[in-house]
Amino acid sequence: MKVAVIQFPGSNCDQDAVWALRLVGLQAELVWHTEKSLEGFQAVLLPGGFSYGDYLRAGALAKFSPVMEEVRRLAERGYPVVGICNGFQVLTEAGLLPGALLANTNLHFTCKDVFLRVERTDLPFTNGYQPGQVLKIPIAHGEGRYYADAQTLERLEQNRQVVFRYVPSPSSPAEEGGGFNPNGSLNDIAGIVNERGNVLGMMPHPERAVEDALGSTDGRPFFSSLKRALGVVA
Amino acid sequence: MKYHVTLLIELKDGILDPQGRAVESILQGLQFKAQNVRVGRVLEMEVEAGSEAEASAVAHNIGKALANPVMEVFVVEAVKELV
Amino acid sequence: MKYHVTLLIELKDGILDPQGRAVESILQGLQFKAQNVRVGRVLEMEVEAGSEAEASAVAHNIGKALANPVMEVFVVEAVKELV
Amino acid sequence: MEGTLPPLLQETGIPLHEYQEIVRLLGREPGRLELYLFKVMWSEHCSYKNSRPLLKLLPKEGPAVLQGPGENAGVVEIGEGWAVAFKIESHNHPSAVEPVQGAATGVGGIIRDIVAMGARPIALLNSLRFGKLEGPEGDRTRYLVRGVVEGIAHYGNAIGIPTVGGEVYFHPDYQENPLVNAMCLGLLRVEELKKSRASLGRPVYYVGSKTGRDGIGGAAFASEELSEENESKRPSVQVGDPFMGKLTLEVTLEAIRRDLVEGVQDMGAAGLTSSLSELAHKSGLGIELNLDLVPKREAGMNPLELMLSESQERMVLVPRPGKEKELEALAAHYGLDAVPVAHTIAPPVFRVLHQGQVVAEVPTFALADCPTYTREGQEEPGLARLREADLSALPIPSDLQGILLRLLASPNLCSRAPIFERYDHQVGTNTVLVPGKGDAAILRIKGTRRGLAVKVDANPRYSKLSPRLGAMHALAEAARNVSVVGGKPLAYTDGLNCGNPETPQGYFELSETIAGLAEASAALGLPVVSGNVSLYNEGPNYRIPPTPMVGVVGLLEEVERRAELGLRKAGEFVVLIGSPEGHLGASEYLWVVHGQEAGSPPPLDLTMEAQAQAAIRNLIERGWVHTAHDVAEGGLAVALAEMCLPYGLGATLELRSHARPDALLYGEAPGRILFSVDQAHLQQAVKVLEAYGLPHSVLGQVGGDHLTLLLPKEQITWPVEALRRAWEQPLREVLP
Ligand SMILES: Nc1ncnc2c1ncn2[C@@H]1O[C@H](COP(=O)(O)OP(=O)(O)O)[C@@H](O)[C@H]1O
Ligand SMILES: [Mg+2]
Repeated sequence: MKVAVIQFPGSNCDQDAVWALRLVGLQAELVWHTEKSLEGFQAVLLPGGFSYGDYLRAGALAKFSPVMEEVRRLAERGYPVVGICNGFQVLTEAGLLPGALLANTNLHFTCKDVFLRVERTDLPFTNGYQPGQVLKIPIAHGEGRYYADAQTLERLEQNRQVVFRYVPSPSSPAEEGGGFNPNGSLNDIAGIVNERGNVLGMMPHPERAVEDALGSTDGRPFFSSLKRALGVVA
Repeated sequence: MKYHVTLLIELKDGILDPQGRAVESILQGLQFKAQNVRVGRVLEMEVEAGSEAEASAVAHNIGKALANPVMEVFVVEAVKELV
Repeated sequence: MKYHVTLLIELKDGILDPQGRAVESILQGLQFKAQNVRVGRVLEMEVEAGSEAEASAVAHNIGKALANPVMEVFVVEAVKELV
Repeated sequence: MEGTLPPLLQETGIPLHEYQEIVRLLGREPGRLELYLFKVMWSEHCSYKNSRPLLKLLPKEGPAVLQGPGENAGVVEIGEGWAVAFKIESHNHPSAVEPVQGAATGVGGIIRDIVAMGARPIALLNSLRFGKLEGPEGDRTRYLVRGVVEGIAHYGNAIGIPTVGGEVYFHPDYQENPLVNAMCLGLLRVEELKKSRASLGRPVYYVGSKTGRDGIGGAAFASEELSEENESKRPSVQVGDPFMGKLTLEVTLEAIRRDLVEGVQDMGAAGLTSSLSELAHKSGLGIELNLDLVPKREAGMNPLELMLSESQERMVLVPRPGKEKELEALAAHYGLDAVPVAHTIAPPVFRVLHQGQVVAEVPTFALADCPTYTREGQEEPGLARLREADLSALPIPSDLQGILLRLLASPNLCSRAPIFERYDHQVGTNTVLVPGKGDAAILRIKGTRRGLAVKVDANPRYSKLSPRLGAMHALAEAARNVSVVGGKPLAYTDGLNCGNPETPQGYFELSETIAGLAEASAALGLPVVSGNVSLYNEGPNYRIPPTPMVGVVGLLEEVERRAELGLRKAGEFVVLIGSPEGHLGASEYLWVVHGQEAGSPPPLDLTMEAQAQAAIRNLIERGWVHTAHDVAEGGLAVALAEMCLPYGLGATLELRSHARPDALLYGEAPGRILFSVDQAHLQQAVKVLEAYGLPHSVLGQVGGDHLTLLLPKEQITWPVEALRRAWEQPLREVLP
């Protein structure tokens, strides 16, 4: 069972994603964006970074990469597809996930730990979490404000497509009142999934929270969930 | 023939534009009476086309390819033949 | 009276425009015959002024305040009275 | 040609005696283009003509040093076949002109120096100096801070190298002349070390961005004073393109990994001129460059523009015989230009062709052999008096408690989070001690148990009042910061930012700074492996304080054995290495509370300093100590407050001394380290300190949510929350 980690020109969390996938015992390989086939891969991960320098708009130019046709095909066939940070931006730009990611309301790149609540644990990406579990995971982005029009938002909520939501730090509820939402995302959305439940995008970086040395291991179940879903025996 | 094209890509009305707000507060701080500031992108480029109408159509297609319909609109602001 | 102002702020000629370069290569990959792509900012806003000429002058001063003279130029693209 | 000489000399600004030297080296009069090649290569920036004789004083050798100064970056071995390459570089003048792009291209430039050694960059740091935040000058300072921080973030974040540390100072003497120095650290396998070399007859490839009219004459410009008359000489602004930077980096490193290249050189200051002439010179060869082949962004560029352009994101690669096509294919894969614009030749000359004509031909040694200058220095009159000022009559303020809040809220001591939150400090997933958590950053090395600690430091107040002692403090403090997280300092890089060396004061400050560094290097056993000199940071009405930004790199054999600065466990004991009394001279307290910059920086006993650092490393290595912090600006009270902030945990501590209470709380002194240790290891830890012959005191215990200090005659208490509020806000207002 092999996960394809797509490398766009300007991706820079590609190696980190491979490291995290391998840490939980998954096979992972880098795939250059001009590849037209993902034959032999059972899942796809679009990593963080600045594809095409994030010029014009984060993720806007990567959607034209040849590999994206194939990513779309796998998504349609129900294979797990994950977009982290820039990968999430690419998935929305490519129309594989609804909505869009706009400039943070603070207008600058923000790198820090945030807290997320897991809203669903019946997905190939979250089966290792407890419902309502609060995770400490870092963000690092300048354009992470999730936006969708009112109907889309309502549909997302009704279908339980919001998977991760920003919440206040359990230790300092003082942030109540919105300070915990780092970018102004509507409904405090940090990550969503498509209707079918196989394409997930999230702004925080679970691959940066997979070892004690990195300050949190809360991202690790994200990858081990995927491993379980792909049926790899540990 | 070559045409110079100016394309504007802007946020849809109603979508929060923090950059516009930031510019607005700077301008108001400088005593300018500016309101409802919105910040978008302008693309200038040269395109090859057989006629102005064709150049317009090309510009239109480029706008479609580059703007994100979820939150943006685009306007072909100008198409001028280059000599 | 209120005027709607469109202001373009663009990089000076000769200054490297990495965004324009990246967009250009994507457009060419999509078979668009686009060249010399330059990406700038467009600002739309409303200003108070007694006349169109005055609104133009205000827009001009705003351009001066916002453009970075070391790298950018600005153009007052349009000034329209609002009803 | 002869007739045009006087105006040409005027135009290039080359002094007559240097011109005569050029004529002597050439055996003829140079042409205009040739003269410009000399102008940039003989600029201070490229030739170090005022600093080279002084830099010779610095110790450069050590058992671990694989590459000392002279290449694009220094390289130090760290075991298991790994080495680390690092260097610091200034981008002061470009950042003053255009802060965002100036800082961004500074970051891009230092990254390419590291890549040129064959190392994958793993960390960035920066050292920044700005003027005043208060008063009417504050607006410009805020504009610069915002721009510089944005530029660093823009480039570092996008290229995907974590910015893990740095330092920022505000001081009125930088009002007209901010400093922006960037440091980069890269990791390489020892066998992949690359140099700027080529063998005879090899094609020399130009890889990366196309050449435009960017920063024409930038290298020469950087060596001139910024003044109004200079306005017209300003080059067109260089724009950084981290996206191209990333592609260029990947192509270069992959070419090295696949062993396609024999030599690598970045194209930095003075572009083609410097990169190619140095490559040839270091190889003992000549080089022939065909300008018609250079990839160009703009039409109609003339030879002078092409030779002097400082367009960013360009590298020079020399393929191994037979690997040319593979190199071209590799670059094409990433969509980059890779063109053999030149080839090495036997006669040691730099020959430039344009449209079939030789437009310049000069001996490579002549370009490299700029005359050097040794001058007479003289200390700024009046400075000695200021330094010897008697501070014993200084009134002792009644509100000793409030002073801590003022110090924590002062621009030089308050929280840096508003800055470092804008930098991606984690990409690469190696940063195990992130900004704000420790005195130095720590990066683990995947696949090993090792880690690297790194920090850059310089105290302008100390250096202003005593350039020599200030430089010694800079090295001692940077090393101390590395030691208190558990790293054993290996070597350092130095960015020397000074005034005009052609004035007696400027030269004095430069030479004293280097002398101080040399003395501290020898005493601490730390060689310098790379560095940068930025002179002429001076104008008609100002001169910056000498600012030696010292970047120390240290090794942790076991990255798990490390310390951070926050107190984490109630009940632990807090121990101070060194004396509780500090000095008021040149202190932050003296400036913030008494509005004075006077007195001497504290004396520095380098033997004790080395012992203190060895002792804390020993305690961390044994696994007894997990929290340690050095006592720096603001003294003991500020250091203790900083230890309470990360986890909101207080402490009750007793300072036993009969010194004046302000010196006790806020005085400064080197060699002082605070750490916490649990009861089980307290006695053993104290024994270790005794074995090192170090003065020390057990101050008290961690606990509660207040910091309480018991002085001989009074007791002062602060809620940790109040300390935090004072400390967190000030820079948020600059960077909201
Ligand atoms: N202050 C210094 N201390 C030690 N080495 C220095 C210093 N300044 C410059 N060097 C060394 O001199 C060499 C030339 O520096 P520089 O011209 O800045 O290199 P580059 O052009 O690659 O940036 C480098 O090896 C550099 O590390
Ligand atoms: Mg170099």
